[in-house]
Amino acid sequence: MGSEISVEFWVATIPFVPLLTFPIILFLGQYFNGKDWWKNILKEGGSISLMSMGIVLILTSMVVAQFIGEMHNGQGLDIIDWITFDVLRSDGMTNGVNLGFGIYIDHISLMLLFVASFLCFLINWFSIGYMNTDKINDNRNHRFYAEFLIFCSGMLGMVLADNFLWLFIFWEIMGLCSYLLIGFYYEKPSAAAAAKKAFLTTRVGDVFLMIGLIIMWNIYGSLEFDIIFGWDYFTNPVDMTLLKTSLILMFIGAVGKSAQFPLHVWLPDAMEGPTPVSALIHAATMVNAGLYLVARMFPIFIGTAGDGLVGELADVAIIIAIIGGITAFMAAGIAFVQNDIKKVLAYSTMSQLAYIFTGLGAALWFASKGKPELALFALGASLFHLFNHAMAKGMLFMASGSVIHEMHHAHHHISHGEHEGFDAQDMTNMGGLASKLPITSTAMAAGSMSIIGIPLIGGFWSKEGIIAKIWKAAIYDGGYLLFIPAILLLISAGMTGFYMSRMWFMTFAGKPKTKVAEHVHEETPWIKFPLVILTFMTLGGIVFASLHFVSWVSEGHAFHYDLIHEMKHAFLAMDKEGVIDSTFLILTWATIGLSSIIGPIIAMSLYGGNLKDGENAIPTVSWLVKLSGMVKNRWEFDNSTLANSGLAEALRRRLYFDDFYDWICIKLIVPIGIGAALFDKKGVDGVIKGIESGSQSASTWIRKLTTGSARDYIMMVALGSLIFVGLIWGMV
Amino acid sequence: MAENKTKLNDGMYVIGGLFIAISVLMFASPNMPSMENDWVTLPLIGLPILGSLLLMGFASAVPAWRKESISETIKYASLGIALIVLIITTLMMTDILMNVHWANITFNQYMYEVEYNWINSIGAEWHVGIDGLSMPMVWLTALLVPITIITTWNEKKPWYYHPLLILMGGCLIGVFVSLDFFMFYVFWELTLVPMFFLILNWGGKERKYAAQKFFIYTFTASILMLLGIITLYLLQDPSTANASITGRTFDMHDMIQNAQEQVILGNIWLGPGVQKLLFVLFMAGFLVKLPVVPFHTWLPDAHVQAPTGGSMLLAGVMLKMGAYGMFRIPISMFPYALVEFQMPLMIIGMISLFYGAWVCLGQTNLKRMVAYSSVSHMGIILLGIASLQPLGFAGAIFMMFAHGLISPMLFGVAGAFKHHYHTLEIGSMRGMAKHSPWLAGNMMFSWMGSLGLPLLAGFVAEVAVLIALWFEFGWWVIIPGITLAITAAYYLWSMQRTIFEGGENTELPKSLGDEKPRDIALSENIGLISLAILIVIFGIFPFIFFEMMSGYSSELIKQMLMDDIMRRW
Amino acid sequence: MAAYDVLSIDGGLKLLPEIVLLAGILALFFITNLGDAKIRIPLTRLRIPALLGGNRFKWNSDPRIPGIVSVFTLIFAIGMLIQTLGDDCADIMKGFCSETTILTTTGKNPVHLLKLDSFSRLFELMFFLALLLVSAASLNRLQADSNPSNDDLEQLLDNRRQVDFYLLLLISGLGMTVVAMSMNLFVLFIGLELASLPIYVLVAFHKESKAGSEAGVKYFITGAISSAVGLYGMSLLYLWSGSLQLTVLEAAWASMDTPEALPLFGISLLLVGFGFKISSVPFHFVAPDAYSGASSPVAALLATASKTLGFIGLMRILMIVTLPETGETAVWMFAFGTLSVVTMTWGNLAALGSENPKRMLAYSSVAHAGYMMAALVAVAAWKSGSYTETNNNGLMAAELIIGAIIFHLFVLISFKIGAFMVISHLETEDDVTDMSSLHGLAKREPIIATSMFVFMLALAGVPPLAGFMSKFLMVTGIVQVASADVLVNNNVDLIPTILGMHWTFFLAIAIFINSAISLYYYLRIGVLMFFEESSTRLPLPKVSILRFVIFVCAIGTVFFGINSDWLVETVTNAASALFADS
Amino acid sequence: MIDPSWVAGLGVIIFAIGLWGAFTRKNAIIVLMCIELILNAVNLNFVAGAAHFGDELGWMYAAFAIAIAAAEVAIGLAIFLSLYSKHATISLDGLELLKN
Repeated sequence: MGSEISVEFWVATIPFVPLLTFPIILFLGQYFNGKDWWKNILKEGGSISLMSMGIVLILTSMVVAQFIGEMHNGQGLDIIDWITFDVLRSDGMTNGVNLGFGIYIDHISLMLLFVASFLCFLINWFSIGYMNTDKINDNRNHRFYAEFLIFCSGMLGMVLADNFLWLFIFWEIMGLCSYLLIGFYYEKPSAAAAAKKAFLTTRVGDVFLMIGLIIMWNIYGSLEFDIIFGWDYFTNPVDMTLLKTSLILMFIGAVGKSAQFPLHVWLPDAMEGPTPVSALIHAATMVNAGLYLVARMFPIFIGTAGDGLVGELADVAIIIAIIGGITAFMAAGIAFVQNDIKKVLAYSTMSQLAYIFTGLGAALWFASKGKPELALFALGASLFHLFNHAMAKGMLFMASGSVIHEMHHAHHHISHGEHEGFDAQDMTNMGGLASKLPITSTAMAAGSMSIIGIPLIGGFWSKEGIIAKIWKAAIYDGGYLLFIPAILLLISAGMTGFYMSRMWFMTFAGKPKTKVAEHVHEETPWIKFPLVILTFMTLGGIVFASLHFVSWVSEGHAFHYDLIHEMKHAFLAMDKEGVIDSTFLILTWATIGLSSIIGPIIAMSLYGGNLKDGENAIPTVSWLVKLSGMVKNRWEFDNSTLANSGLAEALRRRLYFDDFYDWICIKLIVPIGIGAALFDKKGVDGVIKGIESGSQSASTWIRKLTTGSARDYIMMVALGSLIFVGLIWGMV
Repeated sequence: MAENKTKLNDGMYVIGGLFIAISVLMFASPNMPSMENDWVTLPLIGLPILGSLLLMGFASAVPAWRKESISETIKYASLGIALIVLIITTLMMTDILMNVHWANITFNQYMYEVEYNWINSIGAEWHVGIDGLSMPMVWLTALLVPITIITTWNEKKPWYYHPLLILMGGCLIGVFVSLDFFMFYVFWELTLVPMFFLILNWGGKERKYAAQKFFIYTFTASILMLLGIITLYLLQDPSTANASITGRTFDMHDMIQNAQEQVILGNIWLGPGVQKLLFVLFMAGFLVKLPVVPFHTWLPDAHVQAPTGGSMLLAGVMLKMGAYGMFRIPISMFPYALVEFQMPLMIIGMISLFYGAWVCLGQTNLKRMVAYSSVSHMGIILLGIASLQPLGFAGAIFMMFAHGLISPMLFGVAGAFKHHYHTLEIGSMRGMAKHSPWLAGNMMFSWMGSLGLPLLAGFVAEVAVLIALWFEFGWWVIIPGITLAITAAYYLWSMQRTIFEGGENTELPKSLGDEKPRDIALSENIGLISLAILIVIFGIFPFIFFEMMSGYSSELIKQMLMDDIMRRW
Repeated sequence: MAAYDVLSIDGGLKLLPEIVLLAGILALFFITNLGDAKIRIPLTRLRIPALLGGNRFKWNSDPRIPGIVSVFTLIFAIGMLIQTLGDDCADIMKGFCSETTILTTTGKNPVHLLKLDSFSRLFELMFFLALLLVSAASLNRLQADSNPSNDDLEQLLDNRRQVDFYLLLLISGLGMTVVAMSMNLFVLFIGLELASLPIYVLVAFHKESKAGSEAGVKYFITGAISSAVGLYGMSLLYLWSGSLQLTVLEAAWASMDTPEALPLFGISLLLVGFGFKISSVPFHFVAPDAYSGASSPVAALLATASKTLGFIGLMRILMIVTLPETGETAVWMFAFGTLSVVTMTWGNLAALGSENPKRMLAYSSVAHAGYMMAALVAVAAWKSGSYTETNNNGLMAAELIIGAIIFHLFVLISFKIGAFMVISHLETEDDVTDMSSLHGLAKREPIIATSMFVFMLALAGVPPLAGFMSKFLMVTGIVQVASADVLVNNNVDLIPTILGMHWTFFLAIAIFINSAISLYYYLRIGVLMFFEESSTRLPLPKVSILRFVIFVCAIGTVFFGINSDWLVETVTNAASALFADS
Repeated sequence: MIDPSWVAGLGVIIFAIGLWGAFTRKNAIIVLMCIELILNAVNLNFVAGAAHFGDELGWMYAAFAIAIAAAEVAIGLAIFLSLYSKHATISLDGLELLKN
């Protein structure tokens, strides 16, 4: 069943490297906790884990190097027949069907493989600095690294799996690790609750995903990519309604995993986990799983449209795009009012993932409408945004981690251990950190710009592409419903500009708002290296863009460098023939204006400001600080009316989604459970108890008939004679 | 933590080492010892039963004040017997896995088959054999008994407790290998006796009530099965070939063959109404044993009151007797009735699954919750059967096996919790992860296994059953789907209230009194972790057994059910 | 006139067991009086002066001597019983296969009054076994004098009371053998009276307690009335047919076209007499009183041998006399079916809450009577149904059922007597009036408690014990009859299939439901022994013979459950012999 | 010769009186006498039957029945005596030590 080109077997070993390493760390850690060598040399497991991730990175690089050339088709390799069985249908028994594990490599999985292993490695590096220097983590870091490694193998396995079932299996493994790591500080009730919320919410999605998979298995008789992607709909027609249902159900799974509306509530809470976890799992990798899944549906859309079923699956695409648009807008709105630095990033993640979903929606729309060219471009743009976002958001979280960590240390330093009532993550406690945290502030600036889409920086290229494609779909192809996501996305672009800038300026610009913020120093080892690397990766977006990353990731074309074309395409909306599309020219500049100019300027006017006198930021960001100071001086305005309005309150309450879900759980689900338990005890078991007590009382009653009086007995004998006579006569 | 570890004697290490050495030798040697002798099943049953009776007799002869001094001897003797059984069973399994093609011992074809006249006058035989259905169950039983012994190494009054466990194991293996109705029924009821004593003597506060309820409830159900057995027995054609006074035998092998011949001829064996009647009678026994809603209420009581080892075996193997019986008898013999009763079976399965999960959500007692989760999971087995698909059957059989690994761990953990914290209330404490990290880890692992986490054994079965269910019933699959979410909900909720939280003001159960919370003892940990390893192994490599289960199911359907299913379509 | 001349006795040597029994009775009388100048007439205070001797020897005034004599007599009788089988039977394991008529009138219509065959021999064996166990168990139990406060040495060494006890036992045994052999209703009745009258006395033997005499009176009065009513029924039968010979009655019954009042009344009233013996509802009321008032060995005898007597009578009447032609319905079928269900349910329900172990066992005994009655009903159903052909061994369903009843009566000897013996053992310590005597027995006497639990499970019918086998055989018989037409009817749906079964199928279900109910109180005994705490942890007084009897019973209970092959063949042979009589 | 049916009819009356008396009277001795009445009814039947059928065995049955009745009386009186020695009464009504 594999394609003609076989993939080297060792590719399959990639997920197993961390999988085999984690028990070592877990058991060593459990037994040697507190030993000096364990703490200092092995970094409580961090070194082992880092080595393991290093091996993974090397292996991945080899794989990427091998397959990076022209590769238009995915390559699959079956490894084991996991379960084998027969199927009984009305036309007889089909023998030897199996659900097996194998690996599947194409450009998409290569890209994600690289992203995953690269970020895993860097974040592991970062963790050694971040986790091991914190006293609260004593005696439990081995757990962190072990769970981290399981997660990595889950992510790598999911990317490599050659069928939807194993994709789902690794997906769930990631979910477990996410749960464990969010609940890493298990003694904090909020962390425990957040972990539960995350697992349950994604589980709800997973249930739908699983049902979707089951339906899909029923449609194709297999879940292998090779078979599904190569399906011939002419010769083997399928039930399109069923297929549509299945895809929608699978998308619900993706919604849960990627924290989209309406299953988005878990992601902000998930920030209870350690910051490296937020960086890796809840920003850079795991949340991309949903996107990956939807991207994997792409060939189905292409295939159905290619086999004449044009537009049959368009509804699915519309749903995906609309969900994406709503989430992008909603999350951006909520991000306006967050003061917790990680929460802002979390909502930003949600919003950016929604962009990608919308882009994928557009891609699927075009695909189902039989326009593979446009579809591939949209797909490429979405995946490119995925790449950029992963890099940028991973870095942003690490940078925020750095800020939090240093804030924490400073607070410790000042308050001598008393840490009641101080929130190291609250941006209202920060301010003016640009001078104290030069590398962090630079990295954060680069990351924020990438997310905002400041021209030429990483995220710009991809976000521009997504917005253009969704508009194109809306305008040209009669997908009037797609105007909803198109407009929402455009507005969200401006909102992104605002809230990301707000975050940066609140943290780094202006005067320190608390005493703690004055005493911050960037001194922790191991933290800076990943930030620097990722800053370059983020800023290097222009390189990837000009290498035609988009067409590589969507079609497997080899890289070819053409910066000028890309620039023309991006800024002038010029196509290959050099024709400028005026609509898109306007659209492009509207986006740039909203996101790069209006949004940041409003943020600067509200939250900007110069540093304390005598302090200077690193040159890479000092211009930003000064600019903000300038803008603030000129255009500062009072936003308290807006900030105290009902809308802001609603946004602070996260638009009441959490309240609503809590209400459902507490008022609906739990009472039903308790009611069922009560019914079981009183009702079902009550019948049994009733039989028991009933027969007991029957026994008492019947024994009373044995009165003890001989005369009664004699009478009974006489009566018995009569009964005998009567019954026998009666019979006759 | 060090002072809490139980000191295990050298004997434990010797036995463990021997066991590992033999196992390694067994797997490593190119010429694996082949179990040629068909009578090999006899020691599997006889050794534990006789051994335990001897040990208990010996113990009762020792005066009370000296009993402590023999307890170690008896523990090691019990463990030794259990391990011998395990080794023999493992040899049989590897023998089958390596040397025999599964197709040869699938439906109604048996290995190690022995027929020996027992009660000649009524045609009851000592007829045993092993096929693709019973092999996993036999191995599971042989495996669980030593694990249970180790896990509950420090139970009170070990001179009776551990022999009772192996007695239980012997009877259970007897159920799984017997191919004669009479023998099957005898062992079926015999299993009640050791369990009754385990609950009665080592159980919780309400053990008296629970032990009686358990015994009476399941006995009542199984006498309906006995009525079925008798009816079926009498509806055979008397033959002079049989020496019995009625001219009939209890031979399951022959009866399945008769049924099969009729199926080949296109007839309904014994006629439609009779098949239905017999199906109902047999199912009555098996469904209560399984158990299904609304006949499940004995289970929570029995589990909550049973000692750890008792509930491990009860949940691990005894419940599976019901499912095993369904496959062995009604499904293999009454294909017509099975197809006719497909819908009721499915509905009962759905109710068990769904209702069980909801009830779990409302439980405050840990063991009770786990017990209801068993009810819920047994619903999946029923659904697999109702799907009438090879995959559904295989999934149901795998569920028997997987749940047989997971539920002992669940109960082992619950028992350890009770043992160390003296309570079973969920939410009576916070932060177990801090006080007892190993216990918390095991607990979390077992719960994750139970809620169907992929790569753990339970998932395979669930996926298989759900796929098969879709084939047959389409959108009904939503209900199991919702149940999966509810299952996750109750486990996670309990986890939050037990393992997590408890940061600054640690909350400990009141029952702990002035004691400091402890972690589990080494012996408990060994047992639980070995279960965990098995759960992972069979989660990742289900094909070790799934292939044979699948082969069995396919053959069963091909040879018995296909015509009926086709007819219905 | 020649008409009145003689009864001829054939094959007198075949009566060796009975002769041994008689010899034992005489021995009891003589041995205990040896050396005494005044010979005491048993059962009285009368002492006849003899010319010889002075005081008794020390050895024959030992209280255990009568018991030992009795035990050896019974062992010897059993030996003789087996010995007399030898001639005609190639293989003794095949059962009791000889057949000899013993007592025949030589009048113008020579009739066989007593007959020896597999049936009667097996029952004799059962009676001897039951008596043997009871005698052995009573060896150390009886007090020397009715007034225990009188601890004079001579009184202590007296064995008068024991002589009375064992004499009554052996006489009763003699009566039982007559019942087993009789082919004439009246002879059967005489045997029954001969067996019963000593048992009335034995029930009241415990006269030093108020309960003992009360139980004796109640049991006597009720028993006497029942047997009088039964006898009256018999006399009606005699009025109708002019003979009480079973074969004659059978022929008369078969030739009766329309139901006549006289025989029907006769049969009904006769059933009352036997109904009392088997303690069927509503004649069972006195049973719990009698069991709890009498000493445990006597109660054990009531529950086994006495019940067996009743069933022999019922089988003779119902199976030989009144069994209709094929296709017709037996007149008593409905009455017996109803009563059987009522009996088993009543017994079980009453036992459920009973707080006195002996009363509980009595009620359980009632329930067991119900099971056996249900099995008898199935024979009638067999006759009325179409399923009368024999299977390959020439065995009819009816024989299987009767065999099952005999099997049950046989194995009852092991576990019912065993259970009473355990209580008897408890009584060596203190009176057993409520369940608390059983508390914590397992801690005091683990083996005894385990044996008791085995007896209880056997009573409940848990495999692989003997009680299961018997219940299993009975239900098999019932179902065989009930399901005869089910394959012919070939209904498609479930409910018509069930309704298409003969209604005796519901008797099988009733038996099972009742087994389930009964399990509750049987298990309760186990719970009390293994769970509850007793006030003391001291073991019971050592009475080795009693323990030995208990172990023998326990071993028998297990043995006949696991290896019942021989017994099943034997009982079915006996059942064949019963039907061959007709 | 009297028609045996008259004898048997008398037997029925005596039987009814006996049975009625047995469960209406309190005094144990009177109950015993009622039992004797029933047995006498039996005897009448046997005698009537023997006469009617000319069956010699019938006479024998009657004779044995008388013997049985005698034995029963003897045993009954003995048991009543022991009852009297403990309870100081022979009324059947007070005997309720054993019940339920």
